[in-house]
Amino acid sequence: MLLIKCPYCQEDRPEIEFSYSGEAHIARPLNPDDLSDEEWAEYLFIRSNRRGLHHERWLHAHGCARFFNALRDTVSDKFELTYKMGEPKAQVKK
Amino acid sequence: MKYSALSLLTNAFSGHKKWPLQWPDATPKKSYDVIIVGGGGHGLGAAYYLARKHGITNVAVIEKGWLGGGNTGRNTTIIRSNYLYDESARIYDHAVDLWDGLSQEINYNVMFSKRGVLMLAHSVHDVQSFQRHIHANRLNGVDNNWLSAEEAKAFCPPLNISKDARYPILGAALQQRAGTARHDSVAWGYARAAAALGVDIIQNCAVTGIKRGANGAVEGVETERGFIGAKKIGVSAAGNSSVLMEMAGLRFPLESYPLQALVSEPVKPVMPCVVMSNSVHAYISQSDKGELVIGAGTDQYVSYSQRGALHIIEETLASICEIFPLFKRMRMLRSWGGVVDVTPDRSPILGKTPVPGLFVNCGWGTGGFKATPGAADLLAHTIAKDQPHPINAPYNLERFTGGRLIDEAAAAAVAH
Amino acid sequence: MLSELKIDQAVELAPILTGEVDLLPVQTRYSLRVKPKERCAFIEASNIDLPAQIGKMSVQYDRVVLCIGPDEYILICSLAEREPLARKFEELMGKYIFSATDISHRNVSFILSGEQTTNMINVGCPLDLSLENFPVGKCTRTIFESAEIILFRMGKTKFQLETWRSFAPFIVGYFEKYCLQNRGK
Amino acid sequence: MTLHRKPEYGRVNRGKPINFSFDGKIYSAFDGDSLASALLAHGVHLVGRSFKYHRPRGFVAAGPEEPNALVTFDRGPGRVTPNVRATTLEVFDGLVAHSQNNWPSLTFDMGAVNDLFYMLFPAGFYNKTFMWPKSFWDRVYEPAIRKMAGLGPAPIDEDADIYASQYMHCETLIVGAGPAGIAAALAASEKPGRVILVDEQYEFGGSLLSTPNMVINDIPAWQWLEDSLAILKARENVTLLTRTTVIGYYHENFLGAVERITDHEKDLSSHKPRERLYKIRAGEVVLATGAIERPLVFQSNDRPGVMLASAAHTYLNRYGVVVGEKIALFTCHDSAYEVIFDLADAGISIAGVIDVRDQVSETIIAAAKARNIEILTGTIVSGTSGKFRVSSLRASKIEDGKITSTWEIACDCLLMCGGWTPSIHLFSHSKGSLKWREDLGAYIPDNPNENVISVGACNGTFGLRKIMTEGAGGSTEYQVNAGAFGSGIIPATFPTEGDPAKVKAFVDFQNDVTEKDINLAVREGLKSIEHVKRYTTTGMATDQGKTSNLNALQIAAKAVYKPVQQVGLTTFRPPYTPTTFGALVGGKDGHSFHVIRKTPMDGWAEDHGAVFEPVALWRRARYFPRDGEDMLAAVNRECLTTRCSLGIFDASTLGKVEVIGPDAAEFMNRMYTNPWLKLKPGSCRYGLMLGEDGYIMDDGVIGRLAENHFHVTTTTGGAPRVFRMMEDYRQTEWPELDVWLTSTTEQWAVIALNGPNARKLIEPFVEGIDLSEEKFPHMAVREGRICGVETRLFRVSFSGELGFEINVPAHYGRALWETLFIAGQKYDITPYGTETMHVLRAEKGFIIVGQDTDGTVTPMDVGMSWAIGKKKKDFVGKRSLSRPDIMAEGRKQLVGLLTDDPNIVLEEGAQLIANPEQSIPMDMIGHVTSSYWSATLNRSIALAMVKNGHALTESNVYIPMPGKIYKAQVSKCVFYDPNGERLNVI
Repeated sequence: MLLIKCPYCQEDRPEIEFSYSGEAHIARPLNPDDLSDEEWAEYLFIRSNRRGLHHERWLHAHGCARFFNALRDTVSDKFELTYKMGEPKAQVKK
Repeated sequence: MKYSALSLLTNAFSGHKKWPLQWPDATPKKSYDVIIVGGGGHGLGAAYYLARKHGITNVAVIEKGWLGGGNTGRNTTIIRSNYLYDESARIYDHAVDLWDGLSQEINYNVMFSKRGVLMLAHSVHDVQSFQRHIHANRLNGVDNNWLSAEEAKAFCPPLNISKDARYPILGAALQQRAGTARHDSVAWGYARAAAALGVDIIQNCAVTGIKRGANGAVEGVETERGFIGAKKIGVSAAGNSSVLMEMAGLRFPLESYPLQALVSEPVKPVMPCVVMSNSVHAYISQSDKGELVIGAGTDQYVSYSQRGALHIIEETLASICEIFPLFKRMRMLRSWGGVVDVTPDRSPILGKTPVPGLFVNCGWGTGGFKATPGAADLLAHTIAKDQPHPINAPYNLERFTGGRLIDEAAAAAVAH
Repeated sequence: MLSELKIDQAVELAPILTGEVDLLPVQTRYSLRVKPKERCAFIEASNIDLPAQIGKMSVQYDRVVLCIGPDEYILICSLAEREPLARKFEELMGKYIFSATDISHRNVSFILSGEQTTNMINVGCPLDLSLENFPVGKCTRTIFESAEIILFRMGKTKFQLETWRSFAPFIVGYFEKYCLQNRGK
Repeated sequence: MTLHRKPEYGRVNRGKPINFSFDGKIYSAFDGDSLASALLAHGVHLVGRSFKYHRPRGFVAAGPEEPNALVTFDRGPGRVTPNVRATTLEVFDGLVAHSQNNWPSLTFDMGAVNDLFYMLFPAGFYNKTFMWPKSFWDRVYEPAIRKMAGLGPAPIDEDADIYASQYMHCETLIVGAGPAGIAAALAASEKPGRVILVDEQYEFGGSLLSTPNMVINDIPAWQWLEDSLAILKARENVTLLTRTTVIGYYHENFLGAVERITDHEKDLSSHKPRERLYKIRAGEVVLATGAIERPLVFQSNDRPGVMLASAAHTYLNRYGVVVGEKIALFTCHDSAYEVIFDLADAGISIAGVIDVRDQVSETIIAAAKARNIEILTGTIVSGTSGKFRVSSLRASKIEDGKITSTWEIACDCLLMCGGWTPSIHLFSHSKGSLKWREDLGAYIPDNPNENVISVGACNGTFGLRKIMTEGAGGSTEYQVNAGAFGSGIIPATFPTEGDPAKVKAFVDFQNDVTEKDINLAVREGLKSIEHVKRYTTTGMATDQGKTSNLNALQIAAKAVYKPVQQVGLTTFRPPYTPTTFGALVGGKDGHSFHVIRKTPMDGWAEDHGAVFEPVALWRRARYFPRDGEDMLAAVNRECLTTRCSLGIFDASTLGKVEVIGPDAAEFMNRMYTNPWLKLKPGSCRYGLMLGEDGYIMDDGVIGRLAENHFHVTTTTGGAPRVFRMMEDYRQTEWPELDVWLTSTTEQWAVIALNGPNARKLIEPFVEGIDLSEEKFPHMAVREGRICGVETRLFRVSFSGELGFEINVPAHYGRALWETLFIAGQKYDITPYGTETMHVLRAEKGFIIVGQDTDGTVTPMDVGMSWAIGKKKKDFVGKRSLSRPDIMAEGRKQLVGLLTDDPNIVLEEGAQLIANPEQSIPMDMIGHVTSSYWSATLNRSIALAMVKNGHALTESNVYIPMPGKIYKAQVSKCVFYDPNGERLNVI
């Protein structure tokens, strides 16, 4: 069971309080009707599925009930950092 | 050397010292007609069918670890084809047709056991959904029958059909022709049969890049052991498919999740068939060695770690003991994790890609093993003919743009 | 024709739980959300003490306010306060950006006490309940097995646990098992 | 006193003699014995049969690494445990155990015939045969193979015991309470912070329990142990857990540990759990898991009486049991000499020491000489004899890797020592990297992946002084009397006499894997250690290869002429030792498995004989049969009564969400397909929600209570995911909206009243709401009071009749229901359940999301384009509705179906075809989604999804069922009261 630092609660909390919510920083297009079918499919379905550092969203469902972003290594499952919704996308150190 | 009781006997007299290599470890050639990336059952099978059915023998299978070390060797070996949609029924039933007779075809006993798969219904909604499957299967010529709770118990005596259970069993769908097979043997058997037809099997050789020419078409793969040329590349790499597609500059609708499974200590025969409960998330059979083989759920997050969590195991065993209270005193011997690649509609992608010469077979999620011979055959067909077989044509990448998804799980939506 | 309707909180406590688990009578409960930049003004206007930080609680008279999210509060008080509070919220609506939802009957509350309390909660709740990590006055929403709960510590060995009505018997079932198994411990 | 017990040795409690039974025979023992030590005390070495060849087997070890001595522990019905290691089973008075895998008896086992034909069963033999004739596989071979399966008996009765689990937290978790672990615990607990020390044995001490002659800081080992444990017990920050096995090491220092609570207790108390799972989150983990002695792989090394040297040491010093009268030792490592010297000092005759090495140290030679022990260097054991117990060994002199001479040595016990294997299982679970230590011939921990350190033997550190100092983390220097631990070589394989193909030198005892099986795998090209393991099954038995893995690895490496590191290492997988399902289930059994949510009125329904059905986590009343009615009769009556007069229905499970804030209407407008901005407060509207993929996700009636306040209802099963999706959009996509969501599903009990008398019933109870048709029309919502409590009263109908949904605070739900039910008697009120609700709505053609739709259905497909706000620029899912395949011809559309024979009720899920003249596989054009007998219409009705169905009205379709084909006509979806006149009954 992972231990996740909720950026709102500022505490390490057990994974079962959280709900994984998919890749992060995929904003819903402001004007979906302007998008081609391909662009819309890209928004809906295409995911980076990164092996390595992965931007992802979590919901502290049984906690503060907030969605937040995280950068996590999908090989070691270790979190690099977590940050609040609205904060800039975390840079991946090369 | 042909395997048979006779060859076993002959070799016994010579102290088993004369058995030849099942497949030689090949040294990569400069180039091949076709390279298959991924030495699991699907990839090795594709190489075999390329050689056997299409006469293309200048083929290499490139595996980063050892053959069958990915999901082929990590799954719970359930084989069935009682799917709802025509597309699914066709592709999985094609696989079951090939399973039946595979041992004889490749002269390697893969121990396909048609012991029957029972799928349990726990609610009125489940019953409706299963009936829909059964009726559709019947008209598609796919074996699937409804059993009452009592009939289900007669078929599988350890089932608890008490009406007071948390998830009472209202009945079950039985596919008698479904069952299990010995997972490692599938990989080894295909490897041996493919090698006998001239296919090169290259282990411990990770692909690090896919080279594309000026016209965009593939030219070969970069590997830990140097560049290997090929005009056609088939990628059959399960959990690592996204990583390989990215090497060719493609982004795919895939996510990879940890999936665990476990076995109990071996005991004398107690489970005559395979039992699945989708609402309780329990998947169980007993191996020929006596171990209960149990499939667990996926962890919730994307991961390549092949490491699952304890709470998933707890939940899985609670589910098993809910349906089989008899097994509560059994003991877990071993648990392990695999990486499953899942598409948005949980159906595979099997066919051509936007890159000329690059073919893909991925997205089987938790259901890849049962499809092994079918997927292998269809991948080989698609590569050989440069166009999909009618059975795998619907499993294209374009469906995500157009919206013609093949979503079996969506049929299980619960509301009211 | 008006009649007085009987209250039914969905839970009956087995005798074995006596002294370990108590059911509170019906409370007034509000789920309060306040736009963070209006928090101070709202406190002033409402005279409701909203803690400044997630995990903190305030106690005013017999009224407890838990901060369980960045802009989310649970207010728990006696039934007598219900009418005045409802009027107050109606009055403030439109003047401040907030939401107040009556959840008095959504939850059931238990008082858990005794030397074994933290172990009993840890049967289903994964949090570290040592005094250092979960001091008196801390509150949080968390989980007990598959049931969501709100937990706050009122003393070294005293907690209040809130859960949705239909989950209460499920949680009490675990407490009963625990108390039976640890009889005489 | 038994023959084989040494009076002055051991820790067993001689003041507490007990009796137990093995295979029906009664034996004596002492409190503190393991089943193994107790049997050995009686000279019983034969204890089981091996898996494949049914060879007689005895004890190899004295701890959890035991591969052979598996027994069935029998405490009566529901308490039979197969495959229990006799070496870890604590004996109590009255214990009953049986041997396994033999028939008819342990000494005469028919299965042993396999051993004669062993040449036919090499590794992987089943891959090569049983293929012809093909039909024999299903009917003959496979059933026969399956019959052979398994070691212990399968369970017959439901487990009579209970289990428990709980979370635990600490700053330092120390695994293993041997000298290193205790030293670590003493050091760690001096500082603040919680320390948990766990050990799988019933007593702390580890190897110290077998080495009483050690002296630590001038104190005898056992005294030091007692003193140290007293110190630890006295420290408030220390928790000591014996009989507790750490089974797995998971992410972020989360470890599972199982405590055995009652298996050793004579009297079973009804309330104590048998085992408890601790789920421990630790700040730091100290692994002090020790090392396991390795067997040597030589011909007939599996004969009872052949055991690890350290085991003999433990049996002597811990249990006071001597394992033989004339004991020989076969070793390649110095450490075993301490054992043989101790045995000699105990007065046991030593048959000799066979040491593979050409030389041993002067110190050892001198010590041996002093005890008159002969050491044969450069010698191996090339075989053993004896039926059920070793009676002699064959010693062979080796020169230049070949046997030059062989002679017999009589002995009744042969000890072996092939060096030591650090127990890195848990470190390996934690995904730390390993490195190869050539001198040990073993892997040890390298880079950790968690906050963990390994100390002592599991870290490759040997010698008591070093172990303890490392355990203490350097904070304490320990002085001990022990000499150096010594060293050894790793021979892996030995030359054989005669034909190597006939040699049975066992690597994995339990799975009967021999050296030549491994060689065969490699010869056939299965060279990776994972292939070797899977092909031969080495290391896959219930001991998980604790004694065999490294021998297998080294034999394989030798066979491919590669360094061991290139052959690899099989990954260790949880659990460390087999773990009871029950412990992992903990308390999550029966009705504690998953919650069964019950509505406030559930108790009333139960009291009134309702039949329930599960819907998501809820249980709902399905119908209310009166004396002797079946479902159809009950539902017919409920339907007719409701349509004619009045029905009462519990709708509390519907999800409810309070949407409040200045931007509430805008938020609703974006989430739902319908327009919301202009809906008047006090009005309701049917809301349709799509996923972003354009498919119907949920629906429900939504009331606007005020300008900035909506009362949203959702489906029962959809409530959690709808709430989550709304929060997702609110927080992630539209943080600029000032709006909040609160789940109020459980705040309100909901009573639906349907039927022409609905208004008449509630009128007398309602206060503050004008119920007249003009003031309170269909699709309106009002707040007021009913029976003195506040209510949100909706005028809505899912039946087509005049209907009200009364929301009251949940704890009043049952009381209000009872009041209305009593008052409703004059209208012949009927309670009805979900089944009647389904029929009533189907008669009106209302869909049920999840039944008539299945996650692949758009609003257009079900004829609900009217629910889409035409002028809306955007809402969730809108863009997906214009994708090509969504707009294409040939989609399935919702229609009504009327069977030609009105008495035929179609099966839900039945498939439709257009042309009855076809064979399998048929071209299916749709399926029945809902189908009922309508008592109101006195005929069957059905809804179906049919390809291009909207264009097929009045066409015929066919429904092929087994043995017959039904014919039906496509119709509109509304079967009853198409103009909706009944809603407005005055």
